[in-house]
Amino acid sequence: MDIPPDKLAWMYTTMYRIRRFEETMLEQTFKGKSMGVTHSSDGQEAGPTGICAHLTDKDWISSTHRGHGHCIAKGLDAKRMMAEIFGKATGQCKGKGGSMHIADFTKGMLGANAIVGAGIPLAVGAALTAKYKGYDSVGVAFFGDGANGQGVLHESMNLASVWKLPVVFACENNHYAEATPVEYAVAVGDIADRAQSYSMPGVTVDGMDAFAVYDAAGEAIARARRGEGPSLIELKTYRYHGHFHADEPHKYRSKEEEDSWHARDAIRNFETRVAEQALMSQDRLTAIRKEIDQEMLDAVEFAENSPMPHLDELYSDVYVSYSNPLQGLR
Amino acid sequence: MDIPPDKLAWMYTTMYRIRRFEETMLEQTFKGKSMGVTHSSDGQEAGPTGICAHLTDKDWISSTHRGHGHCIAKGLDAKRMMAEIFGKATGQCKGKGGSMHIADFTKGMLGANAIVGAGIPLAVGAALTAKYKGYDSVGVAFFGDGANGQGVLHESMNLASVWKLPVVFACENNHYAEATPVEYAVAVGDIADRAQSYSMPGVTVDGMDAFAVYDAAGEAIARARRGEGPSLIELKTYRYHGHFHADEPHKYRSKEEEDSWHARDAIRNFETRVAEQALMSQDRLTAIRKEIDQEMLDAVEFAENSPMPHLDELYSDVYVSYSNPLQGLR
Amino acid sequence: MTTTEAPAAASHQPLGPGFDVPGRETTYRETFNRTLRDELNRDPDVFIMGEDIAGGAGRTDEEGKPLDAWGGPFAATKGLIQDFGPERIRDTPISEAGFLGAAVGAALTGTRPVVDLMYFDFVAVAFDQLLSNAAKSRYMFGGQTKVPITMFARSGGGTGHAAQHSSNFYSILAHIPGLKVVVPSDAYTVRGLLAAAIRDDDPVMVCNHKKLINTTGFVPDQSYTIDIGKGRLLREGKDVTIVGMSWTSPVCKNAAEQLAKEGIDAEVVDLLSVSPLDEEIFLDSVAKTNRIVIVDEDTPRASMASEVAAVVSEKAFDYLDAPIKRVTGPHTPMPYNRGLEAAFIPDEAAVAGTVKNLLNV
Amino acid sequence: MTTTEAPAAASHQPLGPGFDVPGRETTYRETFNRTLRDELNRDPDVFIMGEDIAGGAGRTDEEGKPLDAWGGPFAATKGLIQDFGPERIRDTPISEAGFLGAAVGAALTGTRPVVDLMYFDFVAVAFDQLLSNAAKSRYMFGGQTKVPITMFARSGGGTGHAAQHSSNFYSILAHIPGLKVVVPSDAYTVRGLLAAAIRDDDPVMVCNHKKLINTTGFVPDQSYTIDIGKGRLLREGKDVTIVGMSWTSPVCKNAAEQLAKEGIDAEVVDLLSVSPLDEEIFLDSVAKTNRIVIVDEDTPRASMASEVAAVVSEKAFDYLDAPIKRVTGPHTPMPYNRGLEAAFIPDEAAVAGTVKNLLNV
Ligand SMILES: Cc1ncc(C[n+]2csc(CCOP(=O)(O)OP(=O)(O)O)c2C)c(N)n1
Ligand SMILES: Cc1ncc(C[n+]2csc(CCOP(=O)(O)OP(=O)(O)O)c2C)c(N)n1
Ligand SMILES: [Mg+2]
Ligand SMILES: [Mg+2]
Repeated sequence: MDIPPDKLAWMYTTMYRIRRFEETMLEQTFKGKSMGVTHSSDGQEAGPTGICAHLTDKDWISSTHRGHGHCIAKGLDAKRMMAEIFGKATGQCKGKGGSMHIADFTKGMLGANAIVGAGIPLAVGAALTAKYKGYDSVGVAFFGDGANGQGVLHESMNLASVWKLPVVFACENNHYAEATPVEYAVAVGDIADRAQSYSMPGVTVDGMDAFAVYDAAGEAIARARRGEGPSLIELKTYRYHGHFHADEPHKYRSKEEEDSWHARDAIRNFETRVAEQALMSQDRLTAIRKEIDQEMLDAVEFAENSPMPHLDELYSDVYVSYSNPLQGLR
Repeated sequence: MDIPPDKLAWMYTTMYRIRRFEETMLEQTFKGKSMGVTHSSDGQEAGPTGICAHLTDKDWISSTHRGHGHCIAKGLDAKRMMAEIFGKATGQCKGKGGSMHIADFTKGMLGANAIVGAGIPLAVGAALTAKYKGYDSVGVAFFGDGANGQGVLHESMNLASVWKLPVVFACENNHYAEATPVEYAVAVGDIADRAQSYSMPGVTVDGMDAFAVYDAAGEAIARARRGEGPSLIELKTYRYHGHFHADEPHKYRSKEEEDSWHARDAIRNFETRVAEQALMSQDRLTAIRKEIDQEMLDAVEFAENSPMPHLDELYSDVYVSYSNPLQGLR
Repeated sequence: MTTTEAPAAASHQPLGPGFDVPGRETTYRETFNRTLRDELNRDPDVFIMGEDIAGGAGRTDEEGKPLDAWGGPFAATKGLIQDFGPERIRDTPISEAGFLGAAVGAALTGTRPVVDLMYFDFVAVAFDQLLSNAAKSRYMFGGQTKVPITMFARSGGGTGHAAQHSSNFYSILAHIPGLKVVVPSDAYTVRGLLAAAIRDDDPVMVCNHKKLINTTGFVPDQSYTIDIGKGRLLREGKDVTIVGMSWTSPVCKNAAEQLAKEGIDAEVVDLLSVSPLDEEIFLDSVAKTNRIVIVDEDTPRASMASEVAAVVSEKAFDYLDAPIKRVTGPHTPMPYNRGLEAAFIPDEAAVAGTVKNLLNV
Repeated sequence: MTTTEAPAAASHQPLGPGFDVPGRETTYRETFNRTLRDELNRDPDVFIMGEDIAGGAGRTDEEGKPLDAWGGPFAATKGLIQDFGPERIRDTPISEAGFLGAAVGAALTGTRPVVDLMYFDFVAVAFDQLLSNAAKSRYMFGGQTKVPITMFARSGGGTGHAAQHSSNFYSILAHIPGLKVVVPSDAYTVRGLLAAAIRDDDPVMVCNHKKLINTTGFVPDQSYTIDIGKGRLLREGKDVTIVGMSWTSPVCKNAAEQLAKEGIDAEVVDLLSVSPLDEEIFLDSVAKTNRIVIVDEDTPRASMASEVAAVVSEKAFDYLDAPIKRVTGPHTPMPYNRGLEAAFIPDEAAVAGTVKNLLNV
């Protein structure tokens, strides 16, 4: 597919924003600014970007513990994301969710989810809303290779197919679940092959190539919008860092393996391609990078200077219909 | 495969025993003798029979709410099964389990299971014991077409494949889960095709033909015993009665459909085949039937005349290490 | 005020048995079905999903209407597909986690799903979706969203369904912040509570005890709701408070009537909701009677009976003249045999006996 | 005798802090690992399964040994695969229901699986297998079989893991007949209870509070077990009984020491097991002190705090001089922000304050 110039710029901005957000976030985590574990998605930028390029705020995504990239690609504000990780009142979830629960319902982002696989049926449900209400919205479920072990994925794909729902199952196969290689845990050649068990199209895509992802996602999403039902896309990709901030990945994967993926870096790939095909100027790329670099400084500053939530926040937001009294049972 | 004469007789005996057990059981249920719901498996005799023909007491099976046929094929005593359904102290589970929980651990029968899909991983675990202990035992998980909706099936097949366990997944596709047709709920052409998602062989078999089942099961079980891992067998079959004793199946399926399956009745099929190929004499068949008819009369008499469990049984068997005191919290 | 109590909003329950409004004796079963119908008519965002809630899904009967082959578990949804069609009455594959999760996703995005989980035991299959998504989304996302889903399922023993089809663990659900759990005890209350649940913006579980489903009671013609988090008095009395919930509420009422013949004047509280919990109603009662017996069919440890006892022992301690008594099932799974099953479930004799022991008569 | 109490077998716990036996200060983490090692050595039927309990499964390190790339969640299984090999240290795909079910099947057929469920929250994903198969098989099959499996998982807050990784719902598990649930509170007790769990023929859940894992305490060199169902006194006192469990036990102990400085002599009970529950130890204590405060990090409704209160209000009512107090987390999910999280978890100040209120000082 031809990608319109605006969209191209958006894609570069988005990938670079994800990259820089994750780098900044890790840096801040190591400085002790995060209040909990963080999972960086850097290396995996092309997937969420190529997919969300086809979505608007009226479409919905569900996500995982490694959700920052999905959030950014869905248009969330880096400031409020960073503030959330810092546990601040200005955070996306008032500091009550943290890195693993960032959500923005105004953007159709149904939340990162820290239970592996548990976010998947939420996207199916969003697609059900779309169908039920006659919207042309779609739902996209992001999940990792490790989530392929979970029964709820199977149930979600079967249900989506039975009800012919407008949903895309986007498996980010970064080849590891914690330290467990996908070849060990997932008893099939290509994950995309499992699509046939649900009579839906399945395709394996180079997850380091935003153009390839854009094409595959475009087809799947168009199909969903046409009312033809769900699809499965497997994105072969790689996380550049450890499973979580303190993980040392060299205990289970080699430097050579890492290098081979870095050699196919999604952002560099994209830069080369737009240069070769004269799709974007170097100046434009540089300007975007500069802008994002500043955005990250601003995000950290915003997060840093934001207030902590009031202690009363402990008790609010449990129910819609009543507030929880203050003091627990003490 | 050639079936040895003894095995042939066993198969006929078993199928006929299942048929007569279910007929008798339903009759007794309608007389009010069962203390709960019962699910008849008549019509489906060839599956459990053709599979269990390859098993001994050292092999293990797990089962479902529709488990009587599995029990009988695995060698359980009709008397104690009937007594269990009658809720008697002499029942297989002392009257504490009922129709949906008949088990006999001395026969490798790990129990009927009333949660759809929940029995499946038990057979995987049994296969793990076999592998761990170096036995040449296998585990067989029986489940229905409806259980294909459940995630735990997916998890079990994936796990069995990852660990290369000696287990056979035996799906009895009787075309309905309660009133829901398999075509509605299972989003794949043939259920057996899902095997490829787990890199295991999958085969669809005529579940009304004990010979065909015998062949397919023989291969899968031999493969398991050779240490080559799991297989999936789909048995296309039909339940002659409603989902449970009080269900009226004509609300969701036609007389013609029923007739077409009755025309392929597993027992009649078998009789014709052994007659045509002169494998068993009419006299032998008649003698077997007579014996089983009497066995069922005996089973009912046994169940009828057995005592109720002592009320203290309410509190026993919760833990191995201590008995529960008598009176609850009253 | 306690942690978990709803604000003391005025409770409007002007209708019901004893009230002078048009109505008729109706079965719980029929009332449930009618309430679903009312709510489907009332709000186009409401739809129902579950296994065999129509059955034979996607096919049509001789008149070309959607086939209603099963009528739903316990006939709850009987006939609905014919009037509301397969988009609003959605048969699911057997996959409780998947379809409950989908219901949560639908609720997060603007609809109001009602989920039939069939037997209460099957909540366990979908437990993570209930706990981690339905109950927690609002809080962990900082109040950005709501999860207006209603779940219902049949609980309890008494029908020979044995260990895996007789669960009653509403205490497990009441333990979970973010969920609401109601335990209607007759046709009148299931109508008001189910309607309230469907209109509520929080996730609510409605527990339908199997032994209640065929009971009959007075039900007003016009639609009404009962406040979630409010109990009711089934009988006023001064000698002892007896607390029931779900099936044990009529058991307590009958026991109290028996006791009345023996000169013991018991007050009977029907909890109706276990989360939020109407602490006031039983605390007020104990302040009057100075004695309490709590009757819960569920197993005892960390049960709703325990919770009521804990609340009373903290907040009405000074009124208590005697130990707090729990009458519950034993710490065992549900047995199959009818006699054992009957011995499991608290009955009138057990309740009356406990009360008499407590009063030393 | 109560429903749920183990028979009053003599409890042999001759070893431990204060006892004159060889031993050393060891972390909880290291002690846990060592206990697994002991039990693997002791019984060839014992094996361990879980996600990334080795990691990088099936590959070998430079010396040709199985690769121990992850060392297990919280280093519980660190190094084990190198000594016991991949048949006994089995990495699983992420499929808690499937592999817990497989463990139950393995236990039913003659082995003794130990299952690492990683975070306590993930119990929810496998809940049906735990409830319907692990806990019920023995009963519903009439005592024909046993289910000797041990599960362990990390519970509780305090580490910024937020709503979906900080669960503490041992009360939900204690509610389930057929399961046993232990809540060790230090390195010494986790050794004895984990060993006892693995040797027990019933399914046992071992709850490891995250905040305990890096604590250090005296641990005897020789192997020992602690009876499941027995609590211990952490401090003797006469003015008030404070009951703790898991992480709140050291909190209670510290609070008691603070209170001692203010002239209040508190007795501290550490439950150690929540099912079976050692009722005697806290009933005896209340008989002496006439006052009780129960401290539970979990959310309050139908919690273990409620259960202890209910038992006391029934069986030690005549000894009580004051209301029973619960100090628990609030009825909310666990928040992420450190300050909110700290406010959620009962601390020494909250315990001491509650005790002083109760004593009117
Ligand atoms: C139900 C559940 N089990 C286990 C975990 C612990 N866990 C968190 S992330 C993870 C690995 C997930 O791997 P994958 O799906 O490939 O995602 P990735 O981390 O590679 O993005 C595991 C096991 C969890 N959070 N939830
Ligand atoms: C988890 C769960 N969900 C729903 C049910 C109710 N139920 C019992 S049997 C059944 C249909 C099962 O269909 P299938 O697997 O095809 O087996 P069959 O009855 O045809 O033998 C259903 C939905 C259940 N027992 N367990
Ligand atoms: Mg991965
Ligand atoms: Mg079927």
